[in-house]
Amino acid sequence: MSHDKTKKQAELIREISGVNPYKCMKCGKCSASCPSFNEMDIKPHQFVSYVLNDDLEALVNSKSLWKCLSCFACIERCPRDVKPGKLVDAARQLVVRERGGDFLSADEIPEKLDPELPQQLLVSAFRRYRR
Amino acid sequence: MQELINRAKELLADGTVARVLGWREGDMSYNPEVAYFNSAEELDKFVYNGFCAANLSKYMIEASKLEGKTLVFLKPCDTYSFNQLLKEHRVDREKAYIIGVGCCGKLNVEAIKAMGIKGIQSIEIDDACETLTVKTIYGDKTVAYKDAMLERCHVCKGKEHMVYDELMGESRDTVDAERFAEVEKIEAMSPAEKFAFFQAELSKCIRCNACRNVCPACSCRKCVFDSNKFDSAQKANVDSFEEKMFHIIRAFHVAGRCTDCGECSRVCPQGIPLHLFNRKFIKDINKFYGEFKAGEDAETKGPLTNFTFDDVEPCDAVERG
Amino acid sequence: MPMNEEFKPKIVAFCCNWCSYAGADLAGSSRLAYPADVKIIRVPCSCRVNPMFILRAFEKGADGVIICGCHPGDCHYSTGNYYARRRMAMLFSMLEYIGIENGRTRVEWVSAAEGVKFSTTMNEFVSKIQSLGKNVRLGDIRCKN
Amino acid sequence: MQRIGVFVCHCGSNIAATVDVKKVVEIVRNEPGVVHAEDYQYMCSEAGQALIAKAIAEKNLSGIVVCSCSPRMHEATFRKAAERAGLNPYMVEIANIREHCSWIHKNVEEATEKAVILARAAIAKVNLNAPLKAGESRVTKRALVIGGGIAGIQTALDIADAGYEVDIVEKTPSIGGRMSQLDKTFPTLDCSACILTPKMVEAAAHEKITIYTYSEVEKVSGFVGDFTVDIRKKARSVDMDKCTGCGVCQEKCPSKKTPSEFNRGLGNRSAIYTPFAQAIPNVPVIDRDACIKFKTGKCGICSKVCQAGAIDYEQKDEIVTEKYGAIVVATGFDTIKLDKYDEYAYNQSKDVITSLELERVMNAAGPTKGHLERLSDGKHPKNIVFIQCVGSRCSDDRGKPYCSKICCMYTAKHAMLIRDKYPDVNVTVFYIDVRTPGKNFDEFYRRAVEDYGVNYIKGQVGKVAPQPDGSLLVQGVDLLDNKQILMEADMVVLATVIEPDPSVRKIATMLTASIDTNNFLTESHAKLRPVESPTAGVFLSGVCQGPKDIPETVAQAGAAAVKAIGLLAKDKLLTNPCTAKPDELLCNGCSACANVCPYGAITYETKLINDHGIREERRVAQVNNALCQGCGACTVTCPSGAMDLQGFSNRQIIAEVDAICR
Amino acid sequence: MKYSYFPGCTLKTTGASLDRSARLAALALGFELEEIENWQCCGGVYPLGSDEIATKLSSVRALAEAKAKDQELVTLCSACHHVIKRVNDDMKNVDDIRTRANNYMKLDEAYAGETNVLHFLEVLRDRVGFDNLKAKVTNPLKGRKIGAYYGCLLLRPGKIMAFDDPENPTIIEDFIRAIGATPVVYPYRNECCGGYISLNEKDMAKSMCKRIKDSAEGFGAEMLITACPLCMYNLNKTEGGISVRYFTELLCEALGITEEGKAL
Repeated sequence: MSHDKTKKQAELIREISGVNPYKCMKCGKCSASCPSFNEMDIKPHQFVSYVLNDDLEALVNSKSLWKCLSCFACIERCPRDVKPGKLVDAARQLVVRERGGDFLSADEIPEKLDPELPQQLLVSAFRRYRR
Repeated sequence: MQELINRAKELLADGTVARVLGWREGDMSYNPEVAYFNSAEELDKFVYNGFCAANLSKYMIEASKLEGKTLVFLKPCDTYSFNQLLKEHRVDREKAYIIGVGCCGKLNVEAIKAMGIKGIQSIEIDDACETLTVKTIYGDKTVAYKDAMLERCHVCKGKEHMVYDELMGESRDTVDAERFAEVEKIEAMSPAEKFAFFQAELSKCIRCNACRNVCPACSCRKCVFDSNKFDSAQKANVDSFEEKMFHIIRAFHVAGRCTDCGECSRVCPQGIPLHLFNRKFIKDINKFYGEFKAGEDAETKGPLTNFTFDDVEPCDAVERG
Repeated sequence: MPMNEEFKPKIVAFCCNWCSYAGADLAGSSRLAYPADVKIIRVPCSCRVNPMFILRAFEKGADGVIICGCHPGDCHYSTGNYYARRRMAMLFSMLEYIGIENGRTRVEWVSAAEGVKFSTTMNEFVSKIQSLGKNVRLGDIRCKN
Repeated sequence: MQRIGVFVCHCGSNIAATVDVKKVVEIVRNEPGVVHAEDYQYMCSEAGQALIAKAIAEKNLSGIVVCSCSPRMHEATFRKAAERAGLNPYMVEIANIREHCSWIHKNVEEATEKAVILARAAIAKVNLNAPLKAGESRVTKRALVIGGGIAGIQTALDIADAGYEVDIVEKTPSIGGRMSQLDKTFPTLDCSACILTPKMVEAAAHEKITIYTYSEVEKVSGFVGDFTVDIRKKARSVDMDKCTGCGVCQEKCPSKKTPSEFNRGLGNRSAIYTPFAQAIPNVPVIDRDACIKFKTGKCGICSKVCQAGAIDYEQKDEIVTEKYGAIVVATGFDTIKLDKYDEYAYNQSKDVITSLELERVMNAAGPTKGHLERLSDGKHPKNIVFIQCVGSRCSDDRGKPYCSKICCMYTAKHAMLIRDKYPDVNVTVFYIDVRTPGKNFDEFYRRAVEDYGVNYIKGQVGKVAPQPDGSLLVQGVDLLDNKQILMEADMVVLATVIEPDPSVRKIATMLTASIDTNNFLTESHAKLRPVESPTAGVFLSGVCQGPKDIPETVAQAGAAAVKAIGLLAKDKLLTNPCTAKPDELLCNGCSACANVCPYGAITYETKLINDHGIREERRVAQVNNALCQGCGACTVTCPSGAMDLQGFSNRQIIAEVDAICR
Repeated sequence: MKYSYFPGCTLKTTGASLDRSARLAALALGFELEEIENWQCCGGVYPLGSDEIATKLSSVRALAEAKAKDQELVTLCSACHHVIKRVNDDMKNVDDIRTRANNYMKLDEAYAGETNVLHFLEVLRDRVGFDNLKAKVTNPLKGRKIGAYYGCLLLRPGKIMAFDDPENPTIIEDFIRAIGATPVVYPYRNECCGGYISLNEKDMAKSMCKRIKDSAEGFGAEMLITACPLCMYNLNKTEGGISVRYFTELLCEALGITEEGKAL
């Protein structure tokens, strides 16, 4: 990724998310609250730094994007109104918009289904994992 | 009308009031004049009809200085002015006995003249206040009551009296126009059009001070334009500051206090629509600081002697105004 | 009047003693330039500014009038600027209503620490007045036409 | 016509380099009223001032204009110089040709022209100046201290030691405040009561100090030097004079189920109570909401057991009105309610407590007699977790945006005390930053880590989950290790944000003292006048002004006392002569001016007015010159122009406008 | 009393019993759920991106229809409730979203967040009232110890959902008391069940659900109740432990709607 493009993407992330990463005081309460913490390669409190440092390459390639449960615990408990969860979603948006790249392809899905699986799961996953 | 006279006589007779403030016949039937009545005999000259438009509340400033109570007849809209004067300690409630009189809308002879009716000798009003018979040297003409009403009655504030001792007579709804329509029309103009409009109107002003004299809000003991309080070393000349800015400052001084009684426009011999200044301020006040009716009560702080922490900024007021 | 290079606007700035006048002092001691067209009158508080003063300035040939006071909430007299804010909102709205270009009047809150803001504001205001040209209308409101 | 002298300063080259001062002198010489004009290198110097004095004497000047630096710099200097030369100081005006001219313009021609115009405006103004005389107001030699904590006590002691009468008003039944609830104090670990109690006793015994406990300030009027204050003495239901403080009533009182305020609700007290053993005065109060006698009419045991006959169920609130010259606010703080922070399970578990509650737990007079034990089951804890910044540094609406300042230090203290007394207990502290500026403070914190083995983890806690076995599972993060941590704890202690005592809002309103968005009282100047409120005669002591620890509070209390003493030492106060002045002949009596006056300086009087031969009773405005601060808000509300401001009159300002627009 | 009702996709399929029991209970309590015509799926998750418009339109459509009927809009599924409530908040407070959504929708009358969105539980609390509900219970579930499982979507973000205290909610506990049972409070009632992650990371979801179930059981709960079909699925997929029911099923039971109760 070229430097300019990265800069632009970082701005885009800030815009899509509506998050001001400068408000973060690195308290770590997001990471302390996150149920997916152990599954993530980039931890919730680190998202902010990646955006601030315009290091989007790492962020969009991070598996963390697909581990976030959108449970909003980080958003609810963040004392600085930074809302790391919003950054994750914005990064996710960036990926799906940019590459049209889905995290799961249509072919992979049937094997994961079971008859009791609620519709709600599918639409949610559909929206989170692809566009 | 007769019941007003009878009641006034009663109140005079039992000593409740020392005098009566009302209207008596003037030089023309459509020109009744404001008068004091001190006795039952004098009251025989009392009239009350569609042409009795004058707002008597301002007279109560002087009447409050007299011995004893004065009986005053106030129309619903006049009571707002009375309350406002009460708030400003200009009138004494104890010195007033207020009969709130009904109002069917007040008439404007200029409106009749504007219909092209000339040589008016007298005007008769039917009991239902529906039609006027205008007797002219060219014969009788019929005019619908509504078409001859004052501008202010088309945007009437309502039939309720805000302050009174007793009520007499019925009022009727006369509203058939948007109160702020004219203001909005001007607001929509380009700056050049606005300027041309007001320049044309204000150029007619002859500084007769009729507007100032009739206005219940403009009741300073001495008008700032007559004193030297703001003057510098040079004395006023023909096109001095006062001359030019009189109407803007006058509107500003009554802003938040003006009850929109419309007397200024009614009495202007040049027909300048002076209420358009006051109404603009009323519209702005309502919009920026919340609905406010001056004179609705005698306690609430006026909008310009009040504030909130997040009031509109002047630059935004202009953009949105 | 047509715009030309020679137009030197007359601009009156009313500054409250506690914040904005000090802000102007700070602009001065920080050498933050703004056009010499701006002349400052010191008043104790923005609430001391009477609409009469503003109209008087225009009548005497001013091309722009700006009022500067403490930020809302910071008034030395606690509440003065809140009243000023309402009064000026009303007055400016009226001036616009009668066709006076609204850029000729302005209110700006400038604290004693905002030398930069003071200078920027004055630069902006002067260039705004430059673009509006000489003030004709306010001196002319009641001319016979 | 005035006889005006104009003095143009070069200010070295500060002015002279860009303003042609000679030219300015030549032009202003011809202005109306000007009879003298000259320039000089440094007008503010002794020699410059001598020039002014000489001109005043020789040319019989009635007014002077100094074209120099900002009036904020040297107006006072030139006024004094004029006064020494026999001129009224208010006949001096300054044209600011340095900050507003020479320093910001480069073009000499432009700058000179502007300097001339500024000089003209000042000349035009001086032409209309009138001599003004500062008024005088008296000073009542008595101070009021609102709040009887360590801040209030120290302030009162210092003022009283200087020989002035002081009254302390304290809303609870005893003085002592938050400090009386603390167990030990950092950084020296003295016992709090051991150092506070003597001060409380000293205050109570001081002949110049009167203490009103269980009392509140009800109403304040007046102004600097001359405040009138109503104090409500709430009905104690116990006669202060008769009570001997034997304590039998409290022992025998059958209503013992009211949570003790002093113990932060961790223990109970009786309905008739003194908050703590060392309370001053040692006279109990009946809590009428809890008292059986007041609720049902039956009981009266305390009255029966009181040998002194001090119980008085009929006692009523009493209003005491007193005059003061100075008022010191020392209303202190409280911790916020934690009901919005239940991720820490404060409402779910008795073993999750605030630090202030821990103070009571550690205190020998507290609910556990000083034994460290879990409040749920009385067991000795093995693992204690401290969580810092609970509600501090929050920009959301749950907490407060500021740092509470004291928590890092008291947590280090708690951790150290626990490790010292109970070496078997593991102590972990989750922190965002450890902030320990202050003498011996960082050393103190390092001791906790190095000597006492307290485990400091940089990171926050996301959740405290009570477990079925009664333990607490703490889910946090170690940011330095980048690991999420699950840790079992037996107790969790929350360093809860402090906030100004809620009573301060009402008090600030009564005093017209300003308050910031966090309800801390605003100081007059953040650096140079930190203990003075912008409202003259009101001073700030302790946490009501901002978070601070005990040493800082005591230092500030002393500073506030000095400021108050400085005021009380004066016999008279000079008032600002630039005050509003009504023209009674023009006054409509409409009250618009009084409505906008922030100082309540305008009142109305009905008096006989002789208006050009017409004599009548009129309602006219009167201005109290001691109260008026000269903002001018009233002048603009007055449609007739009856109200004017001395020193900044309508005509003076109009003259300046005219001069500038000429 | 009639409410507009947005059932959502899952309540038409695997979550049918939630839908059915709620409607029956509503009738018994004297109000009616009038299904929005032609409702479209809410999308399951609220699109957090501030420039996302298209994905919000189905909610706007339902909201506008409720507004046209002058009814409050009731939801049952936590996901639908979350999405619709937040979109409604956007329409009320975010100028840009409102303008753009209205431009897309071309409704007869622009929609600006006028509709009040209620969860079925809120109807019980704020419209029916738990006291009134208690009075109507014919078969109080005495002695049953029930844990409330809130999950994330109903509670967070607290300011917008304005449903209950996000860290210390009480509404389901109050509900449990109203139907005569005993609520069991346990710390993980507002922690995530794993949500849609269970599609791809079954183990992760399972471990999260196990923690929830174990904790509730440890505090003495014999059963969990939830309002969310996805929570229900994830909790049920996690073998062992206590059973999970929809809160409406217990409501029917308590109201004595036995015939249908058996069918459930």
